[in-house]
Amino acid sequence: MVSLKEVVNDPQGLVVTDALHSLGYPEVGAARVGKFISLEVAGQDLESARERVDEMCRRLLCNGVIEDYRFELRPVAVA
Amino acid sequence: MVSLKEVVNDPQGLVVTDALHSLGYPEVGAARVGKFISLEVAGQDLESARERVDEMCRRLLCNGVIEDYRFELRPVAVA
Amino acid sequence: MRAAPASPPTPAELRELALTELEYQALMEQLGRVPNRLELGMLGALWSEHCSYKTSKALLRQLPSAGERVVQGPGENAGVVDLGDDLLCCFKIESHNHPSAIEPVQGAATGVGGILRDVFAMGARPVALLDGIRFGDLDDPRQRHRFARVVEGIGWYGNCIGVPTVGGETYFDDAYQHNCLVNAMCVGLARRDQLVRARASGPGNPLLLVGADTGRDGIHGATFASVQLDEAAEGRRPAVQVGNPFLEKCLLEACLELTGDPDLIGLQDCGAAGLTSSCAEMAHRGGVGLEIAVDQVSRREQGMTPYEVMLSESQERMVLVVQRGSEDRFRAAFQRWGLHSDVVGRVIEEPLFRIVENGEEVASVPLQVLVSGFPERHPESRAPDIRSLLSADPLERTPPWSLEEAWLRLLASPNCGDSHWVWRQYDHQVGDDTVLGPGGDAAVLRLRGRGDALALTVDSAHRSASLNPRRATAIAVAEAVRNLACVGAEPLGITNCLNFGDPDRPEIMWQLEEAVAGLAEAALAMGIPVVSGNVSLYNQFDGQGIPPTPTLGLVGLLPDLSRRLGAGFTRAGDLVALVGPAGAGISGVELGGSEYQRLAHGVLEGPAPELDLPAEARSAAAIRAAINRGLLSSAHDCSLGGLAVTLAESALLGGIGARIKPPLGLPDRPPPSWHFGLLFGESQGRYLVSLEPSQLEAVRALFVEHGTPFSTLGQVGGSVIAIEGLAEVGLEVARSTWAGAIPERLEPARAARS
Amino acid sequence: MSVRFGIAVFPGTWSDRDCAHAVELAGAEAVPLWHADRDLKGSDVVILPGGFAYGDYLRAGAIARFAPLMEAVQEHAQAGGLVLGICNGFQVLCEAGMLPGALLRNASLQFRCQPACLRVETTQTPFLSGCQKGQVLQVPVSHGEGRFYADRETLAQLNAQGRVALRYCEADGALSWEANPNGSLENIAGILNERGNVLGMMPHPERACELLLGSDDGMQLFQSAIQHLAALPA
Ligand SMILES: Nc1ncnc2c1ncn2[C@@H]1O[C@H](COP(=O)(O)OP(=O)(O)O)[C@@H](O)[C@H]1O
Ligand SMILES: [Mg+2]
Repeated sequence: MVSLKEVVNDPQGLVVTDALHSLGYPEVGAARVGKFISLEVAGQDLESARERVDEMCRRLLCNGVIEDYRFELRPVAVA
Repeated sequence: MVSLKEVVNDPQGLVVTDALHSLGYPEVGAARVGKFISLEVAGQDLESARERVDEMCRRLLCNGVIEDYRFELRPVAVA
Repeated sequence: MRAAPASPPTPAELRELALTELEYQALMEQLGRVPNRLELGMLGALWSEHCSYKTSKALLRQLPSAGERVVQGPGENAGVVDLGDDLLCCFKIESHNHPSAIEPVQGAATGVGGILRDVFAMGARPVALLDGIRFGDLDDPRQRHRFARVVEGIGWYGNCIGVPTVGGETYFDDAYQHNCLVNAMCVGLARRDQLVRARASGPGNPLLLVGADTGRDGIHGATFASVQLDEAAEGRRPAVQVGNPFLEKCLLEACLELTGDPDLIGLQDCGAAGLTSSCAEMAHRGGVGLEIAVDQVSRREQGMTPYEVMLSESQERMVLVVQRGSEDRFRAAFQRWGLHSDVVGRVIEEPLFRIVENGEEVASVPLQVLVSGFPERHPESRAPDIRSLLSADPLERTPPWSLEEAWLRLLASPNCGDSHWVWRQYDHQVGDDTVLGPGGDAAVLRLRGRGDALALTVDSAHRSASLNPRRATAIAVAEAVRNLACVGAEPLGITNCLNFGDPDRPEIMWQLEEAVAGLAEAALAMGIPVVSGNVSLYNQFDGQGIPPTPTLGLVGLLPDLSRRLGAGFTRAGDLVALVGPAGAGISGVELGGSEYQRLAHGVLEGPAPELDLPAEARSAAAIRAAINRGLLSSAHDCSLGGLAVTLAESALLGGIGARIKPPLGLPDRPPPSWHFGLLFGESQGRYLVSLEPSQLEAVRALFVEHGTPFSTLGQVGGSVIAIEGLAEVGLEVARSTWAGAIPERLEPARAARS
Repeated sequence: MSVRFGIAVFPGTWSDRDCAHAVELAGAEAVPLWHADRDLKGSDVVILPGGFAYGDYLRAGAIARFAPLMEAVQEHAQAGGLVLGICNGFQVLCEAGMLPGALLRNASLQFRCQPACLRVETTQTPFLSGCQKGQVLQVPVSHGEGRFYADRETLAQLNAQGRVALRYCEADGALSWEANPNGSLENIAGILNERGNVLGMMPHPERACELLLGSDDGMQLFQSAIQHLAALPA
């Protein structure tokens, strides 16, 4: 999950918020729109996979100037 | 989390996969890029909030022709 | 009343604001007291190089800005020239180099957003965008990334807002590795009665702020743009601004609906230094004061201080002063476009910039001090000792390649090659007026309901600028004039963006002085006023500055649209002719600073190409006359890559070959690179034209009449591009080489597939 | 009485002026329709023009489809009225469910502004009734999200019912991957609803109405519609 930093303007989020309000969802406070990237990562122990993915985020997936990231690992059984 | 359906071609995901491979992450199988939308939803019980958010997803946030969605609710304490 | 007197700022605080000790003294003298932190922050921003032009101001005064058609010279948001029949053309070029280096997509995009606002703030509808972009070598993956992302950002903003990007310039050289250049130009049209000035007047009149809410983004962007990029700067970078072209499109339409309204007094965009500079400048120009109720400004974030609000550079905001009593009408008009606005202040009589928060004064500075109190700087300037480089003879080097190989390598260089990869990502057609888009010498836009048309081009200094900034800048003016002449257009006005390194280094100050002198000389000689511009200094990294890079935007008028011409050959059997001297310089061929020299030898040496400004003016007039009498089939000026690349481009653009003889015979005992100089030398003042054989006598007579050399060299036709006895390449090979120049380097795999 | 084209304006629309220009060149009347109104002002044809309505945020057309004007457009279409969605307008029609499928990001992941050739696949719509089947029209594209997608059944149905209106092709009408500027399934550039009165297309016919600007082939769409309406009993 890559999302714009809190202090960065999120025009997309503003428009989505407005749209939700006008569709009759006044309970929505603020929407922010980011990216959701799913990766399949092959055979490693969880710990080293975590490190590698973190590195991928820093190097490529997330633009540290304006974005923050967060990720979860979920082991998948191989068929 | 809104993501392209499995059957829909995801060129952006392919580019991310290629880029990760060339950066030295051969363990990455396939990357897919979707959207991550965070909403603040005001004061409701969890059940009705879930229904409302599901409706928002169906009506606006996700286009069922090409996308699937999934969401989680997390209660936040109000200051 | 004011609270306890402020304590004097620490040296660290002054450094943070990029204020020198000397400047602080000057400030104290004028103010007569220690400023508080808010006042100091506002002074620091307005006294920054970016806002004040304190280093370049004296130099810029040399530029000729008067002319019959000039309606507005430098000093407003954009320059304005008169197109006749009450139609005005409003244009400006500006840099967004620093932000683009930090975040290429958003930096470039917000650069486009900023220049658009400058134009519609004048009441003009933007009708065209152009861009000048420079990066390091494309073989470096980081440069590829930066380049691709900048193009994406420029395209995104312009495409979203629906203003066509019709031309520009793309250049790559190692010297721009750490400091990419991103210059954006906008051209707009307004009816005379719609022109708005950025002036406040009428004490009691309300000040409206409209558009985006104010956030913490870009605080100190102005000061940031006035210091060089180094590791430390990367650490204290301000939060990058994210552009919102959608909001800007709404702003644009709403503002244009309101121009011409008698109750609209002044309109100004919020650019660098945000509310502080836009409001202070508007008040100062109008000779009045302003009081701003900072608590009335809608914010995007909670807990913002007056300092943050006044200095925020949040994008997509405009301020306007309207007649008292009409504010609700204006607010409703904005509301219709979904735009939020607030009354955030009012005009006052005393020429003060006063900030109040919840009724209490938190800052008060005389506008005189804030806007024009800064001491002008005159840093030392010294010509570097480059005699040995200047006196080197580039023709004495042994060429590494055959003529044919050199020709193909030039066509494969992303600087000479096809830039289609760039501009096919730009919507260059929206508006339905683009008659000639990117890809030729100048873009041509029709003017509705008239027979004439606008012609636009962007050109930068010749590569010899580091050795001879004066000449290289004058060459840029001459080249821009030639580019307009090639479509048949006469220049009306220049806008310019001066991209330089750190002026506190004497050799860079010298470059700046020389370049401005060259610009002034050439503009005077060609009779073109300089109506707007922008200065970007401190394009420096680790002590290394960029080469002097003045970039010019030229706007011209094509008297008869139906006579417009392209750069490509149009039919087999036409004659090919050279207009201008067959050779130039002492030896007759010049390689100093050429693209060939860069590629073949990786050096920059030798004299810059010679330039004869009166001859340039004559030949441009001759070309225009020939085009407007319908005597030519195509016209293309000789620029980067010299005669051989020009010939190849005319052939490739027309999809038809040509065979010419060399314009000069071989001298006795030629130096080793003589032929290379003949084919690839970048001698000035030349055009390659084609014409029907039946027109030959009329054309020859016309050029004789204009005192411009003219010689036929060969004929259009076939599927080979040939310079007899020297080199020839097949049209197909040339095409794939030229077309692949950028894509092959950027996406080799994909280029192969498609 | 001249035919009246209503041209929708959403916040972020930009080819409304170009469409009005084209409509006027075709000899019809153009009236702007404001997104917040439900009023079609007596339009015979509604054009949903190109642009980036609501910034194309979330998905192109996703928010615009909820505009009050769209309710009136739906009713107009249900009553058999003509609707032409161009570029962003096509995206809006898909999002609104008035046309099947969706428009995804170009396969190149880049915005593309370039000339395109379109093969006319059917003349069973008022918008193409003046053309020949198989005719090639030169009409430019300019979009970042124009890759047409529909699931297999929908696609089969579109083909079976003759509802694919236009496909990207070579100058001679041949279909090829090279001629496809965005990676659309089966080179689809434009589709029809079941009745054939709603056409959505990514290319910009309003930019191809004057030889001065490169092509006047786009004029055929506007003129076909005008002739169709003129032939209707009053
Ligand atoms: N960054 C760019 N954006 C838009 N158009 C560009 C860009 N770079 C180059 N072009 C277009 O490509 C063509 C060739 O550019 P250039 O070689 O600089 O022309 P010239 O030598 O005549 O000045 C021009 O029509 C120019 O407008
Ligand atoms: Mg040229």
